[in-house]
Amino acid sequence: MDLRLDAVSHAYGGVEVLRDVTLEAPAGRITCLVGPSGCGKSTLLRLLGGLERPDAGRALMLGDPPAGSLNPLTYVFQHFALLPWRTVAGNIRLVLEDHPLSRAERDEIVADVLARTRLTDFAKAWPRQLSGGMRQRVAIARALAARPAVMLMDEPLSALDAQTRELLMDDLVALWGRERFTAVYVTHNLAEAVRLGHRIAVLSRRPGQVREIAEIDTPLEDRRPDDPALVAVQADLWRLLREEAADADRELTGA
Amino acid sequence: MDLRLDAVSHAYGGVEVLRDVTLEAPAGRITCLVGPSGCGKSTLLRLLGGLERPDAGRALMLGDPPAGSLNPLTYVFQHFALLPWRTVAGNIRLVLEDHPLSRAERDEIVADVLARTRLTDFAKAWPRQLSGGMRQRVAIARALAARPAVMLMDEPLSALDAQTRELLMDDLVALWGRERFTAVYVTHNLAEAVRLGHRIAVLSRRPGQVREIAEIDTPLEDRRPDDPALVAVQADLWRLLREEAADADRELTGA
Amino acid sequence: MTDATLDAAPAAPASARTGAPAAGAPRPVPFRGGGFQPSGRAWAGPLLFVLLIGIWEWGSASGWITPLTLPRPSAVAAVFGELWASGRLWEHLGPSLGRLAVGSALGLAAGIGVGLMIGLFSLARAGLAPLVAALFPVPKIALLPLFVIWFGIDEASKYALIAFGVFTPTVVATYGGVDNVDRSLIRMGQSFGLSWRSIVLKIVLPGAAPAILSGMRVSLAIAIILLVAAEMLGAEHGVGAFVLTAGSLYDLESLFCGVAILSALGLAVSFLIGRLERRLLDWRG
Amino acid sequence: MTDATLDAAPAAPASARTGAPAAGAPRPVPFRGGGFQPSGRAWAGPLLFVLLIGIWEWGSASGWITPLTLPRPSAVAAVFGELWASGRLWEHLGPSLGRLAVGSALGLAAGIGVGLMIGLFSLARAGLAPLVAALFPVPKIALLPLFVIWFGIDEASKYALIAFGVFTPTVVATYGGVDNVDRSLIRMGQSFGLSWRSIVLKIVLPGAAPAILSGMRVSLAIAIILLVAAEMLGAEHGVGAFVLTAGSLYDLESLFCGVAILSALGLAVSFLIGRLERRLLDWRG
Amino acid sequence: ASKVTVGALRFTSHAASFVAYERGYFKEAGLDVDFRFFQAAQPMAVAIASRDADFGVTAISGGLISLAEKGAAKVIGGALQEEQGVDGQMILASVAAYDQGVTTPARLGGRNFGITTAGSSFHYMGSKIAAAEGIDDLKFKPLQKVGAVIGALKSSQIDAWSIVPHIGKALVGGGAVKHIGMVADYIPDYQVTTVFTSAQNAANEKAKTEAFLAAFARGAADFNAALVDRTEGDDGAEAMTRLIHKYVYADQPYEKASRSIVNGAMRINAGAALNMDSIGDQLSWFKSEGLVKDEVSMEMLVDDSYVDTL
Ligand SMILES: Nc1ncnc2c1ncn2[C@@H]1O[C@H](COP(=O)(O)OP(=O)(O)OP(=O)(O)O)[C@@H](O)[C@H]1O
Ligand SMILES: Nc1ncnc2c1ncn2[C@@H]1O[C@H](COP(=O)(O)OP(=O)(O)OP(=O)(O)O)[C@@H](O)[C@H]1O
Ligand SMILES: [Mg+2]
Ligand SMILES: [Mg+2]
Repeated sequence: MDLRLDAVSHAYGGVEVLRDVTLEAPAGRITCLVGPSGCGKSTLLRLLGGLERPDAGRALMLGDPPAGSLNPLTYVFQHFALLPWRTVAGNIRLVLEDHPLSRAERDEIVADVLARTRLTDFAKAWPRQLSGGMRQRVAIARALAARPAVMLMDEPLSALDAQTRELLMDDLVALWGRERFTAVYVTHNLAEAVRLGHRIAVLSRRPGQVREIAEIDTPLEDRRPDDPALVAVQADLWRLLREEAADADRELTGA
Repeated sequence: MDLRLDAVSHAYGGVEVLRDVTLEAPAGRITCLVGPSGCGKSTLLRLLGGLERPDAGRALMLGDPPAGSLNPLTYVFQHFALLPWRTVAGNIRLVLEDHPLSRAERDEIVADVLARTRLTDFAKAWPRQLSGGMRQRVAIARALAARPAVMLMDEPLSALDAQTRELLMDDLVALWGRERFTAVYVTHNLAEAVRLGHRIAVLSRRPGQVREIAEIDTPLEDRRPDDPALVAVQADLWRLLREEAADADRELTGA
Repeated sequence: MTDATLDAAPAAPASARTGAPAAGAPRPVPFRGGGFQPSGRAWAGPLLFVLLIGIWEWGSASGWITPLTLPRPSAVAAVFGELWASGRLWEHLGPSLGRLAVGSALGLAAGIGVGLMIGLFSLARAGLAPLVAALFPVPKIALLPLFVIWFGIDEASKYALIAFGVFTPTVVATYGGVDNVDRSLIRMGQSFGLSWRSIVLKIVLPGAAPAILSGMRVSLAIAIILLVAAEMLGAEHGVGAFVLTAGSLYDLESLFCGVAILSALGLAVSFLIGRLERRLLDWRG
Repeated sequence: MTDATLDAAPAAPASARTGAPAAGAPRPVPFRGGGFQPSGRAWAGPLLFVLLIGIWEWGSASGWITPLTLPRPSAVAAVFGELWASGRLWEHLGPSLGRLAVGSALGLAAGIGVGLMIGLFSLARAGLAPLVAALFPVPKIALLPLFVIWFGIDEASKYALIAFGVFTPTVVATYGGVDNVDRSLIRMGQSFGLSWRSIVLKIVLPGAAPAILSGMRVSLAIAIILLVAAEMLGAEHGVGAFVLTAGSLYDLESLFCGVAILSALGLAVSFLIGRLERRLLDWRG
Repeated sequence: ASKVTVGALRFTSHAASFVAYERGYFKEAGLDVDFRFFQAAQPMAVAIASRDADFGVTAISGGLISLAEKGAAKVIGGALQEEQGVDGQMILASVAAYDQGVTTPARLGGRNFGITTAGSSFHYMGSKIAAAEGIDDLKFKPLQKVGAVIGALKSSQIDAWSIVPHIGKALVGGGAVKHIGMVADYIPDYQVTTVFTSAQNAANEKAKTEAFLAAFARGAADFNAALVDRTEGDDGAEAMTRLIHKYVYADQPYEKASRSIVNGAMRINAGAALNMDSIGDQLSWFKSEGLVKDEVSMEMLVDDSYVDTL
């Protein structure tokens, strides 16, 4: 299933956040979204997932979600959004409880996604006992449990420390290698975008507009941090963004 | 003025955090400290600055701080530690108020550090109005106001988004270029360490021990992210840390 | 088994499979957000209020609310009008406001002082915190006879009673506030060599101020409640005395009028604290 | 002027200059951390308590505390011993505990219900929140005569009074708790297509639970305070009635004994809430 | 037998009901009586209005008159009355005031007089005493509870008070206060307490009300004979005291309690007769003080169809 934004504009209380954005997220590929702070990346992702209604334009699903998908459009959030009062397994079970599944089916799905993310040993742990990286792995396991057609990931690594980020990036590459999931992946981090994205859409400052879409053909598995081609793409993108990032940084808010 | 840790060990309530660490931070250079989560980097920095007393060993100052130094050992914190109830200028003035300076002298110092960090226009802003990057610039200005002999920086960039991090790294390089300050710089981020460090000390997992000390001779101003030599150093360091970082990530806490 | 990478897992029956060619027609993404942010509709409050009063008035007029059960709102309003016109309103409000002001000021000062001590010193915490906890559930009305002996039946006992009632919640709010001051700000102060006094005055106190102010909302509401108890003790004038007299004469109109005045007083105090908060805490934006 | 980079600044008279060769001898870094974490010294609480009682006893014995001012602690203890031995303690505690339990349960249930409604629905918030704010400072003792008319002089009026007192703080605590539930968790629930009911039951309620429980500490202390007022209403047995009788007979020993029982009751309730918190909120670690 | 709830305070002045109950007069009148005990007269009046109790005995207060005005309560008989020759309510002064010269009620000018609440019987008595002595600046201090008034008087924070003899004598005996006069000298034939019931009972339950009053009057007669007129001898007095001790000062030893009980013995009107003049005087005083509405009439307050009027 593909996702498409069709000439979408959006404003919050008079402040225009997105202007006439048209964008496609093709199935089986990771579409990265980069842009300076406050340019509307998270808003765009909320529009894609139906958590927000666009002021103008439409968010469209093209094609049918795979059979058995419990929640076709599934988020992975920056700050994990785990319920602190549920264990790891309980957090995953949460998203199954409103579906007509037998207890055994639920347990099976939970066990399956825990195994696929190598979290089986942590099923009974509380979120507070886990490091940030492990928490995000739990959130990914929870997303997988809903058998999504598209994963909508809002800076999934930016709350993690640099070393954990590296580890999780490797995990995501490996996961994509096996499951070829579809994703829209928002990030500030150009290294991440260049490492994980098949397509990279660059947004301008607020109001966010698509400035450029880069395609990277190197297979995910073969991308090395020191690959000169990738380093060059990253440098290009940074040139595109640097001025805008600096402007966004200097902005006063809530004055 | 140099700083030295002399065979320092430290434990918190029976948990050994640092074991026999000897380390020198020479004047006029930036000493980076990298290591996996929870290996005792912050503890080490607190010992260096006198915020914690070592169980064994000593933290020493070698030589005299420069004349006129108000606070020889000055921190820059990860989460900025700005008082939300004081404006930018008020936050800087805070660290001068306990010293016998005239009002005019104080105002002059504040104006001076604001100018040096290009914050003059923001003197009257509240911290909440500033982006993370600007807040950390204010914290750096505050540190400069105390005329430190050594700056102790605990992951000063890790609470910022990737783009702002890039911008602030450039700022720090430029600042060092002009002022040649002494610093101990703790980070998780090897790219940062390789970009900013003259010496890079690698700590092992808890209990933290010095595993390796790398020296990088390329002048800060000349370091480019795509410099193959630096990329190689970074890859070496990551090889050294990867296993330990993965172990640290999987640890249960507060069980 | 504990290798926490995702890659080596056996391929499971994942359904989010790749590249299925778009078969169905484009459908809009269904909306499922929004809600859980109650707000607005400022008209509903006054409306409900007017509606309630209206029903009540009508019930009283038509007789299914007997005057023994509830007074008629218009009769209550008439009592108020008469109080106002005759100037007796001020005769009662004046002393009450004075008692509230002095009593609360004493209680707040003592409470913030003790709360700070508990928040800052181990010895004070260990010694005083349990004592305050034990004093909290002591009913002040039960102690009225003692207050008479200790402080007499003039203003002193009224001040003391109100101050005592304000004291305990203020202590709890203050030391809770001090406990919640971001320790990293305190470490920052120490790292710049600030004196203990500076740290307390410039970091701990302002950091605890929001908690202290929101504690004041509760403790001043308690002060108003205690006004009635305080004016049990030989007060001839005062809103509390007015309410008590009305109660003992079973004069429901006056009773409700007095209660409404106290409630309005409570809302006024809460409004003033709101103003004070906006003033002192404008840095919160 | 607004170019927020650090590099182009004119070289200022910074003192942190480079490379000064180490001149002086090595000096240890001075310690300046620590403090601001009062804790421990659990002995100080009981010690202070014993000390206070001791001084008081001695003062009473030696005569500089007159029996008119304060009763002698040992005499208070004797009253308690006699209450205990004669079984009259349970005769008073039993009914009081029953009233507390029923009244608080009613007040908590209604308060949590209304608080949830205010926290979830715009209309309820706009209509009910101001009403609750207006009810907060209403002194319950002033309404005693009305409670008799409305609910009679039997247990019903006592339950109602306590429930009314517990109600308002519970409402405020509950909707404050609901307001503070992390909205991102709610958005998460919506993004996984959870039903409204599931979101309220599995996300909003557990998220508000800590605030509700800590509100219970306050509201149950208020319930104990109101016990005395409630037992003004024609109660023969009950700790409140005991205290009131003692007060009207000016029997300070019994008065203090009763107050001490109420205070102990308060501490016991607070301890039980602590246990409940540890049980329900063990996920907080 | 019809069920009847009688409100009572644990005071000697309520003894007539206790006697009627203990000696079976209520049963003989076909009433199945249940006592409800109150801490103060005011809630008892309200309880009668709310039909939680059927009959009660209390002083005429502003609250009772208000309830009568709202059609909720009626005075139907008389109980305690001041009478020359029987120790009645006493006027007390604090030691400090006494030492400053307040040795008779005539010297109360400018002094503080303790009352429980505005519109209480204490307020009436103080006011009448002041009027009789031509004092116009006596200040009334409402202290809500008898206990608080006692505390304030003992510690000389108020200067004077008037109170029933069993409390007054105990206080004077303890030396904490001084006795400066008798209420009976100022308000002769003062109808101190009355029997009252709900208007509903008075109007529609004639038989029950009459039965109650008859039994109550028998109890009163026994009480007067044993403790006021002392025609039953010491044994009779002792038996009566023991009976009353079951209800009054029950948690004190008999020896201590009996003194208070005997001290408190004031005449309860024979046949529960009502002194209409005294009641009329009280009502007009309440009106003149603005404590009750001017519209209240004797008919609203009193149903005089049940007992003899004096
Ligand atoms: N619910 C909202 N109500 C009002 N304004 C909003 C809301 N959500 C976002 N905004 C504003 O819209 C703009 C875009 O926000 P958004 O979170 O989409 O940006 P972003 O690109 O995700 O930023 P960041 O990089 O900081 O995550 C910002 O200026 C933000 O303040
Ligand atoms: N005040 C303290 N009391 C008890 N334990 C502490 C304290 N401070 C730190 N620790 C523990 O000591 C260990 C080292 O902590 P420290 O903060 O120095 O590590 P770190 O290397 O800075 O970690 P991170 O990379 O997460 O910042 C951790 O296990 C931590 O839980
Ligand atoms: Mg965002
Ligand atoms: Mg750290």
